Order: sequence, then C-alpha cells, then structure tokens
Amino acid sequence: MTRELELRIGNVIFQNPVFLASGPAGYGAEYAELIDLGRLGGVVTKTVTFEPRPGNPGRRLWETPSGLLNSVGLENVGSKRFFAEKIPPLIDNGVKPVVSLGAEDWDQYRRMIEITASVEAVDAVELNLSCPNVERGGMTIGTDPDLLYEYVRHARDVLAGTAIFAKLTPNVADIASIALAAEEAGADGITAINTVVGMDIDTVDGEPIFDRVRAGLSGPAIMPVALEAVWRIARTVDIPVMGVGGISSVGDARKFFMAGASAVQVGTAIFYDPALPGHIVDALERDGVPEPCPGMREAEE
Amino acid sequence: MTRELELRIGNVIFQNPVFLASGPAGYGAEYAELIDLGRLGGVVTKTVTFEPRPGNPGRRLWETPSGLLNSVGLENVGSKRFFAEKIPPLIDNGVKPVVSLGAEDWDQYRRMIEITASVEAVDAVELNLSCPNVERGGMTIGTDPDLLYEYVRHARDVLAGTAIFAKLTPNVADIASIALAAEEAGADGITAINTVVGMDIDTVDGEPIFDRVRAGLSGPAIMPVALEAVWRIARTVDIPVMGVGGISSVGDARKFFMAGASAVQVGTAIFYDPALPGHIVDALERDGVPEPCPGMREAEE
Amino acid sequence: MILSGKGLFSARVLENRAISPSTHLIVMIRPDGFPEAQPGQFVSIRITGAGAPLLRRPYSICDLTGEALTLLVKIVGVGSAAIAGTRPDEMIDLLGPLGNETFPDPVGEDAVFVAGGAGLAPIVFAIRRWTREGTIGRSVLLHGAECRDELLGDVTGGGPTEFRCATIDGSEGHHGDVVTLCEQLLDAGRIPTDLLYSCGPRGMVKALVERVDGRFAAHYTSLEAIMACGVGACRGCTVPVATESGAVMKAVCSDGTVFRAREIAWDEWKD
Amino acid sequence: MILSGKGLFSARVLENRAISPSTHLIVMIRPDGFPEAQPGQFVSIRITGAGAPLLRRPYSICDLTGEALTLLVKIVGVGSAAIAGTRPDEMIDLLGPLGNETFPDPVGEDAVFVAGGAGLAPIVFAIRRWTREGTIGRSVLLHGAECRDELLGDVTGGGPTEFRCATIDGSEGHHGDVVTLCEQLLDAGRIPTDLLYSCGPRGMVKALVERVDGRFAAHYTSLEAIMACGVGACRGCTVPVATESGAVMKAVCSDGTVFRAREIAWDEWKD
Ligand SMILES: Cc1cc2nc3c(=O)[nH]c(=O)nc-3n(C[C@H](O)[C@H](O)[C@H](O)COP(=O)(O)OP(=O)(O)OC[C@H]3O[C@@H](n4cnc5c(N)ncnc54)[C@H](O)[C@@H]3O)c2cc1C
Ligand SMILES: Cc1cc2nc3c(=O)[nH]c(=O)nc-3n(C[C@H](O)[C@H](O)[C@H](O)COP(=O)(O)OP(=O)(O)OC[C@H]3O[C@@H](n4cnc5c(N)ncnc54)[C@H](O)[C@@H]3O)c2cc1C
Ligand SMILES: Cc1cc2nc3c(=O)[nH]c(=O)nc-3n(C[C@H](O)[C@H](O)[C@H](O)COP(=O)(O)O)c2cc1C
Ligand SMILES: Cc1cc2nc3c(=O)[nH]c(=O)nc-3n(C[C@H](O)[C@H](O)[C@H](O)COP(=O)(O)O)c2cc1C
Ligand code: FES
Ligand code: FES
Repeated sequence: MTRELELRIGNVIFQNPVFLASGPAGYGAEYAELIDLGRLGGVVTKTVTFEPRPGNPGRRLWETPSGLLNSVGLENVGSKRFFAEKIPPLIDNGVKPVVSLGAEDWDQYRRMIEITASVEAVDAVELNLSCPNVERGGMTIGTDPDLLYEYVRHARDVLAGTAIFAKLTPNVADIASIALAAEEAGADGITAINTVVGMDIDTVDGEPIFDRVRAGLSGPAIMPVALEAVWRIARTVDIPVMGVGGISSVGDARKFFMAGASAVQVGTAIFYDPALPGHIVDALERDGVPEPCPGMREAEE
Repeated sequence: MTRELELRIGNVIFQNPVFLASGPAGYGAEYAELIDLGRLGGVVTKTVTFEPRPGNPGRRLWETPSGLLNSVGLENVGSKRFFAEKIPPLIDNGVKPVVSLGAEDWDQYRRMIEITASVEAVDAVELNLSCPNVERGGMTIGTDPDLLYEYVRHARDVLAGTAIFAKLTPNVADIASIALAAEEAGADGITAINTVVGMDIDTVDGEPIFDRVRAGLSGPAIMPVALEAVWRIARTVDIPVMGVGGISSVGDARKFFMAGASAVQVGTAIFYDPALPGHIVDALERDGVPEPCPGMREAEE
Repeated sequence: MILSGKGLFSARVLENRAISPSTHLIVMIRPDGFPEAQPGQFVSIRITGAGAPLLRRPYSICDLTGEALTLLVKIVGVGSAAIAGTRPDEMIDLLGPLGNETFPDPVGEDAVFVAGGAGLAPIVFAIRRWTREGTIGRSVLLHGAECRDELLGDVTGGGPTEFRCATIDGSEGHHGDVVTLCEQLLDAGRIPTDLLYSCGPRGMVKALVERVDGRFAAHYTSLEAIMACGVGACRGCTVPVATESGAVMKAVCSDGTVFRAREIAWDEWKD
Repeated sequence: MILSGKGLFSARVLENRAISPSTHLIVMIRPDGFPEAQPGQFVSIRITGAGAPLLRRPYSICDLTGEALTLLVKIVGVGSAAIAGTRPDEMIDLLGPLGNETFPDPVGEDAVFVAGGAGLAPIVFAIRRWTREGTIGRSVLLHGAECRDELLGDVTGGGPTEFRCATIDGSEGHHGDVVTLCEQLLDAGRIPTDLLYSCGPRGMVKALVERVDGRFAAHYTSLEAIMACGVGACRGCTVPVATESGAVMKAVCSDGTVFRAREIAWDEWKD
C-alpha cells in the first residue's frame, strides 16, 4: 500500500519526496561531495535575507541529549550574491533548489519576494516564518496567524506559478491553526517543524551557552514533537505537508509519511550521517512511500 | 555565592529545594524503599482528581531518543481515597507532600479545591493546569491566560495560607505571559514545565503508539526546553519558580538554579536513577544553592 | 501480598553463556543483602554507557540460590544487547526484587509449564526451586519458539520430569505452535491438568486462555509490559483485569507479574 | 584554496598506544582512496553505539603516509573516550580530509612550533612531513601542558631539531606556561624568528599573539571550534576575523583550520 514517489505542486515536479532541510546543508554545494544532491527531491537552501547577515556572535552550536542547539542567527550572503552565486551551480548540476526566504521585517520581506520573482530558475520557495534567532520578525510572524496570513498572501500574489511552502515554528499552542492560516493565504504546502526553543547553561562559568541565550533545538530529541505537529497539521489542511525534525533513520522518515506527510526533510542528521537522505530515497524506491496511518484522517477525538 | 537551602512560601517551609515531580513517583509510598523521601524538600504527589480516574487504555509508555512519552491519563484513586489513604503515611513518615490537584472541569475542580481546604495536614498544593492527556480541561486551561487566572484565583480564594504552585505547560507561544497571569491570580509559585506534546508511530503496524495518539514527552530530551521556560518565567514573575524537565544529573539541577529557579523537581530520572534526588540534596548541602546567572535579571534583549 | 526488601544492588557477573544464537544465561554473584525472591519476580537493570536508553530493562529472575542470581537474556534491541554483552567481573546495576504476585507453590500437585521464547526465565526459576524443595509432583515443560535457533533447550538444571518443545517451522520438536502441542497432549491425556503456569508472548498466553485454560484447575501467567518505575508508581505498565464492576487497570510490576490468566481482559489489552 | 576529494571512509585501526595517561596515538590503515592531505587538515569521526553523541568529533591529522593515517586523541569526554577505546582491527567511520587552509610549507626557512596539549597533533604532522621532504630548516618545538602527566613527549618520529617543554606546575621542563618559555627563548636569541606555527587552547594562542607574535615574520595557527558539518555548510564553527570593513565571520572548518593568528578578532571570540 504505497504511493508514487513523485511530488507535484501545481506545475512544479519534485522527483521524490526527500529533501535536505534549510540550514544544515548550507547552500547545498558544501555537501556536493558527500551527498548525491541530484538524487534527492530537492535541496532547501539555507534561509536567505534581502541584505546579507553576519549571523550571531559567540558560540553557535551546543549538543544536548539527543539534540543540537544552534544559534547561527541566519548568517547568509544576502539575496544578491545568493541568486548570482549559489543558485546557478545547483541548477547546472541538476539539483532542484527550494529557496528558503527569510522575513526580517515587512519591507525587507517584500524586496526579498520581489527579487525572487525575477529569478526564473527558481520555481519553489519555502517561507521561513519561524526562525527563533532573529529579533525582528521571525518567530513573531509564525506565532500570529493574522500576520502570517499577510506574509504568505503577499508571496502568493507576487510569486504566481511558484510552489510556496510555509515553514512553521512548533513554539505555539496550536500549530494546526497556524497551518490553516497559511493554507487560506494560498500556500501550496506546509513545512513543519522548525527548531524548538531551548537553551543551555555552562555550569562552570555559570553563564548561558549562547550570547543570545535562547537557541533552536533540533535532532532526534524533537522527533516526537515534529511527528505530532505533522499529524495534527495533516489532519487539518488539504495541502501537502513536508515533515522535518529529528529524522535520523529510514524508519523515522517512514513515521512521518505515516503521520500524513507528503515529503520529508533531513537536517541535523546529515552532520553525522550524510548518507541518510540517499538511503531514504533507496528505501522509498524499493518499498514505495508509506501510506498514512488509517486513523490519520479520522475526526479529531 | 550560594543561597540558603530552606525554601519558604509564606508560612510554609520546605527544608530544601529538591522535590519529586508529580506523577513518576506516584503517591510517594511506592518509592519509599528506594528514595529517602524525608530528606527531600517535598514530594509532589501524582495529580488527583475529585472522582477516581481509570487512566488511558492501551500502551502508556514509549521511549524516544533521550525521552519518554507517556499517556497515563491521570489514573488516580480520586480525592476521597487520596486524602484518606495516601496522605497520612507521608505525613507520618516525615515526608512533606505537595498535593497536585487536577482540573477536569470547573465543577470537579471546585469540589477538589473544597475537599483540599478541609484537609489540615496539607499546606502546599500544585495546580496541574497543563496535563496534555485529559480531554476536558487540562491543557486548555494552561494555554488560556484568562481561564487560568480564574482557576488559580479560585484556589487562592479558598485555600488561604496554603502554598499554591501553578504548574504550566510548555505547549504555548509565550509561557511567561501565562506565568504572569498565575502570579496575578495569587499563585505563590510557578512550576515549569509539564511534558511537551509529542507522539510516536509503530512502523511495523503503521499505527500510532498510543490509543490517544498524542502523549507527553519528558526526560533529558526536553531539558533545554524546560531550562529556557524557567529562564523566561523567572525573568518575568517575582514569585519562586520550581524547575522541572529532564533533570538527570546534579549538573542539570545546578543549571535550573542558574536559570532562576528557586527549587527543582526530578521526574523521569528516578526511573533509572532513584538516588539522584538525594545526590542533588547532598550537592546543595555541600556547595549551597547556585546563584542565578548574572544576566538572568537583566532586561530582555 | 506486598513483598518488601527491594533495593538497588550492584551484582558482579560470574558467567555469561550463550544458550542460543540470540540468548544468554547470565549468572551473577548474589549481591550482599539481596532478599529472598519468588518465581515471577524480576529485577530491573540499568543500561549504562553514553546515552544508553533511559529506562531500566526488566528481567525475570531465572534462578536465585544462596550464592547466585541468574538471568536469561534474549537480545531484541540495544538494552538487551548491552546486558548480553557483559563480561565476567563486570558489574550490573539492578533494582529488585520487584513484583508482588508470584507463581503459587504447587504444594505437591502436578504442573504443566508453557514457556514461549524468553518467557522460559520465570518458569525455569519455578521448576528449579520447586524441584529443589520437593514441593512439586510431576512437571511437564512445553517450550515453544519460531525455529530451532530460537529454542532455549532445557536450561533448568535439576529440571522437569518431562520436556518437550515446539517450533513453528518444525525445525525441532513438534511442528507448530506450543499451544497446539499442549492441546494435543491434553487430548491424548498425556499431561496433568492440575496447574498450568505460563509465560511468553501475549498471543501465546491469550491462545492458552482461549483454547486450553478451562481444562486446568488453575492457570497462572507471568505477564510482560513496557515498564518505567517497576514499583507501581508511574502506572505505565497497566493491564486491564476483568472484575465484577468492569475492567480495572492493574500494574504488571506491582500487582503482578503473576495473574490468573483468565482474569485478564485480553481483548482490551493491546500490545 | 579549496581542497577537494573529501569523503566518507572506514579506517581499520592498526595500533592504539597511550602516550600519556589521557592521550592515545591511534594509527589506522590509510583507507583506499583517502586523498592526500596537508598539515592543518582534519577528519571528523562518527561516534557509534547506543545513543552516542550526535555530532562527529573533529581530529587533526597527526600524520599521513602512503600506508597509515595517525590521530592523537586526548580523552576529555564521551566521544574522545570512545575513540581512544578502539582496539586494533576495529573500524573508525571518518569524514575527511576537511579544512581548506593549511600550514604553509616553510620552503627551507626555520620555524618555531608552539603546541599546547593535544594541539600537538597538526604540529606533529607538519614537522614530520616537512622533515621527511626536507623543506624545513631549523625547527624548534615548544610543547606546553599543565603537568608532566599531560605532556605528550616528542611523538614526531623524525622530529624537530630541538624539543622543549613547559609545565604550569613545573613537574617537567620549563616551570610556567609555554608562551613565557617562547618569550624567554626569543629574548635569549635562542630560537629562530622566521615562522611561528601554533595550535593549542585559545588562551595560549591569544597570549602568543599578544606577547610574541610581532617578533616573527609570520604566525600561523590552527584553530578549534565546536563543529557540526565540518564542511562550511552549517556556519556553526565561526570565528570573527578582522578585516578592513570590520570583523567578518569565517568558518574554522572550511576557511581554516589555519589562519594568520593576528587576523583573529580575539576579543570578540568567546569560547
Ligand atoms: C516483568 C518482565 C520480565 C521480563 N523478563 C525477561 C527475561 O527474563 N528475559 C528476556 O529476555 N526478556 C524479558 N523481558 C523482556 C525484556 O525486558 C525486553 O526484551 C527488554 O526490555 C528489551 O529491551 P531492549 O533495549 O533490548 O529492546 P528495545 O530496543 O527497547 O525494544 C525491542 C523490542 O522490545 C519491546 N520492548 C521494549 N521494552 C520492553 C519491555 N519493558 N517489555 C517488553 N517489551 C519491551 C519493544 O517494544 C520492541 O519491540 C521481561 C519483561 C518484563 C516486563
Ligand atoms: C579542527 C579540530 C581539530 C582537533 N584536533 C584534535 C586532536 O588532534 N586531538 C584531540 O585530542 N582533540 C582535537 N580536537 C578537539 C576534539 O575534537 C574535542 O576534544 C572532542 O570533540 C571532544 O569530544 P568529547 O565527546 O570527548 O567531549 P565532550 O563531552 O563533547 O566535551 C568535552 C569538552 O570538550 C569541548 N568540546 C566539545 N566538542 C568540541 C569540539 N568540537 N571542539 C573543541 N572542543 C569541544 C566541550 O565544550 C567540553 O568542554 C580538535 C578540534 C577541532 C575543531
Ligand atoms: C545549524 C542549523 C541551521 C538551521 N538554519 C535554518 C535556516 O536557515 N532556515 C530554516 O528554515 N531552518 C533552519 N534550521 C532548522 C532546520 O531546517 C529544521 O527545521 C530543524 O533543524 C529540525 O530538523 P532536524 O532535527 O532534522 O534538524 C536550521 C537547523 C540547524 C541545526
Ligand atoms: C509517567 C509520568 C506521569 C506524569 N504524571 C503527571 C501528573 O500526574 N501530574 C503532573 O502535573 N505532571 C505529571 N507528569 C509530568 C512530570 O511531573 C514532569 O512535569 C515532566 O515529566 C517533566 O519532568 P521530567 O523530565 O523530569 O520527567 C508525569 C510525567 C511522567 C513521565
Ligand atoms: S512500571 Fe511503573 S507502575 Fe509498573
Ligand atoms: S562546522 Fe559547519 S560551518 Fe564549520
């Protein structure tokens, strides 16, 4: 009882439903020697903002039990260099980019959408409405359905024909209602989840590990949280859901499809197992895409 | 740079700030042979509801990476048997109980508060406004500041002289604002956090692990999430905060004090290391209670 | 019955012997102060090492003498693999003895034991002890497994009067499941019908209840469930038990591990 | 410079030798196809076993010959302990060689090497290789540690012209820190001033920059930072580097590991 491998969003076709999550793999090229990117459904590039961002000072990574805290702070080269230098090598090598667009504030966001609209080679974007590391925008948008609606709606209006995924933060009381707002605003798909807010403290110096204190938790520790978010969203919206969060084995990927995801993204796991995305594709090619759990579509208890 | 061990809430004195969290240790007596309960600051008993509850059917426990999902569903003997059978043995053995009160609905809750008020031996309660396993009440109350205010206010009005802790769920966008509502309603302290919502799927039968699908995630996996919640709450309210969530070493306990907690609770860790609560008391007696991080009280960036 | 004296112990491994490709018999020096225990009681083992699984792993006591504590460990995952990999002189951190309801002593009566796979462990303890103490009459042990490699053989030492096995694939002993073997032996009048003691996969015990239970005077079974505390506190290991006023939830760890098999509300108990 | 050819390899351990109570020299058979590497490059090792830490652990290449790949591993936590505990014939999963900027060849000039603790690893690689290839003039290795037990000795094989060590507690060699030793030797005119190569704790390298850097024609240092990807993708291992237009963030893994020591914005780089 399996589904086709191909994922279609309007006219946009992804050869299979296995992606690299935004961030860990950078612009893709950095992993080109280690992961056969052309075999994947696509690579979600690290979030790009209109202007370049230097990212956060101080420590940026810290391990926790089965988890990784990061406070990279959306370091990126900015939209200009991104489209000029980072996108062409992907396209030239047969890699399907999904461009993750950041939202620092409304003005920067609009310009980001505008410049994206002008790049023909890009026909799929993911709106990062959820990064917990940016002071302005970021998390606020992803926790407020009305604001989120405006952002998604604007992207929908400008980026006709482009597949638009809205990436959501789990740091809300009801992620499904946020997903619904994104769907109503015209998103073609939902990506869930971004990192879970967390922090750690260095007991030796008695100071928080990160300069900005809070950071984003990823990795196997959050897998159950991501799975539940996907389940809840998939029951609520009619558009496809990309599941992401702690996938660290083929079995984990299968769980996300069973929870109702139409695609999966691998993030943190590539740090220790760059072969995993390929193994998931292998498994799907061999066994097909798992069907959702029978109870997945039933009415909420 | 350390603080006193004793924790005072009004006239209620706890000999030290180390507690057993509500649930894992049951009514306390079950662990009496394994943990020297009388050495602890107190034992938060498992949540009791006015009427007995059979708890959830199906599987109730499942391990995840560095985490434990539970769907016990507040199984308990009900308030009558609880006060008659479970409280006296604790008191008789010099154990300080903190009674965790459940809130199924307004009516049950009022009756629960009423009966509690009539039990003189009890001078400390924790309001479980956050259990994700109960259909009515539970999580809804903990995510709605207005509703939560009503519940806490009522307890405050009826339970004069009793130390009241409000236990919060992390499954909200802004736990600090919920804590503030509890403080305004008259809570003497905040307990944070309850379990994080999660789920898992059995890839063999393609069904959710739990009959009720969602469950509560505890253990080291959620430690960074709990720590951040405590930090944020401690910066926001002026009442003491009890930190709970994934504490599995003396070092973890120290982190919570550094994040601004006035006390800690140990839950899941007692399953594998029943000696841990005692070791934390040892460490605090030896080195004192760690001071909060210098940056803890600074204005929010 | 509340059996007391449980505690945390550190036990030194004396011998670790593979008794099948996936199952080890681990003999430890009985730790100082380790209390007397009964068949059906268990210990809960802490798995250590970098980020080992959180929860302790429960193991039935497979034998307890004045000198030694024996466990039977089948490798099914990371925890059991770690335990099965311990070497002589290594220490095992265990909590026990746990469980308050145990296999009742047959006080001279005959008994049939049905053990599926590693469910053999508490059965072995019962047979060894009662044989040593002379409190059992005729004893028949029926042991079932998927195939020859999964069979654990008669590890009972001073064993039962009679030992038979069944394999699903027929690679050794009776070709088929052990419940059918039991049924056939009952039909043939070849085994006693006083007492039935069982331990094994839920499907096996449920089949025993459905197909042969009524032909015995009593049927006691030692159950398994995923456990966290092991002491009745967390209410995580519950099993629905039928009572006059409907099913009530009992904790396998503290209200068991032994139950009267027919009292279990099998249809409401999902794995 | 972008060095390519990195990949995933599985390397068989040939020898594991303790060179101090807490440090092991691990010699592996150079895996088939493992590319040529330069001093300052590193490999990233996957720690396996039940719930091992998520991230790979980065280790400088301590030597690479046609046959062997050598690492120097100081035990500081769970990952390093696992690697230091590998036995001959066990396999190590490694990603590498990583790092794009390496210690530049001295092409005949004299050089001073300052190595703090396990920072000796890439220094050893540089000295061994340049000595083998005859591209280095006089070489002086200054090695510092807390105490005698932490000293790693001269593990360079075909080593430097001169080797001195310093211990904070004075239990061996110069009594004091290695930077002061370097300063004194400079003051006494006893060491060359062409090139300085360093690797060690941040405090040591920072002190070198503050106190002796200006007396050398050039100072190259191989840095460490907590890493996730090791390939420049995640931007987790950044170090602020002073440029004309202010500090920019460079990745230790892909823009390093070797930097001109004085370019690092040390005051902005917190550990
Ligand atoms: C009271 C009791 C007595 C037991 N006695 C024995 C014994 O004598 N010999 C023996 O070999 N085994 C015994 N078991 C089963 C043993 O505890 C499990 O095989 C072990 O916990 C699996 O751990 P793992 O880490 O190797 O497997 P995991 O990787 O955790 O899981 C492997 C499989 O085992 C299942 N499982 C996990 N935990 C448990 C659990 N606590 N109980 C049952 N299934 C579980 C999982 O669902 C999974 O299907 C007993 C269990 C109980 C509850
Ligand atoms: C490019 C590079 C080359 C290195 N070369 C060597 C070498 O040749 N020999 C050697 O012994 N060590 C070397 N290290 C350091 C080594 O990677 C760490 O000691 C190791 O990762 C610690 O892992 P652990 O699990 O044992 O310790 P953990 O339990 O993770 O931590 C122990 C301590 O080490 C710190 N730490 C954790 N991860 C790192 C990290 N990636 N880098 C630095 N500190 C860390 C922690 O903050 C903590 O203080 C190198 C590091 C880098 C970045
Ligand atoms: C180092 C790092 C950087 C990340 N950067 C981004 C980012 O730029 N944009 C984004 O939407 N998500 C970012 N994420 C979040 C991931 O895309 C993903 O949602 C999250 O890590 C959970 O998945 P995982 O557990 O598989 O990593 C980042 C995660 C990590 C660990
Ligand atoms: C098995 C189990 C049962 C629990 N029951 C309750 C409960 O009855 N009431 C409550 O407020 N919290 C309950 N909790 C939550 C814990 O008190 C605690 O908030 C949470 O587990 C996080 O802490 P930990 O990681 O130390 O376990 C329970 C947790 C577990 C694991
Ligand atoms: S395992 Fe906790 S009640 Fe049985
Ligand atoms: S470790 Fe990822 S950029 Fe250096």
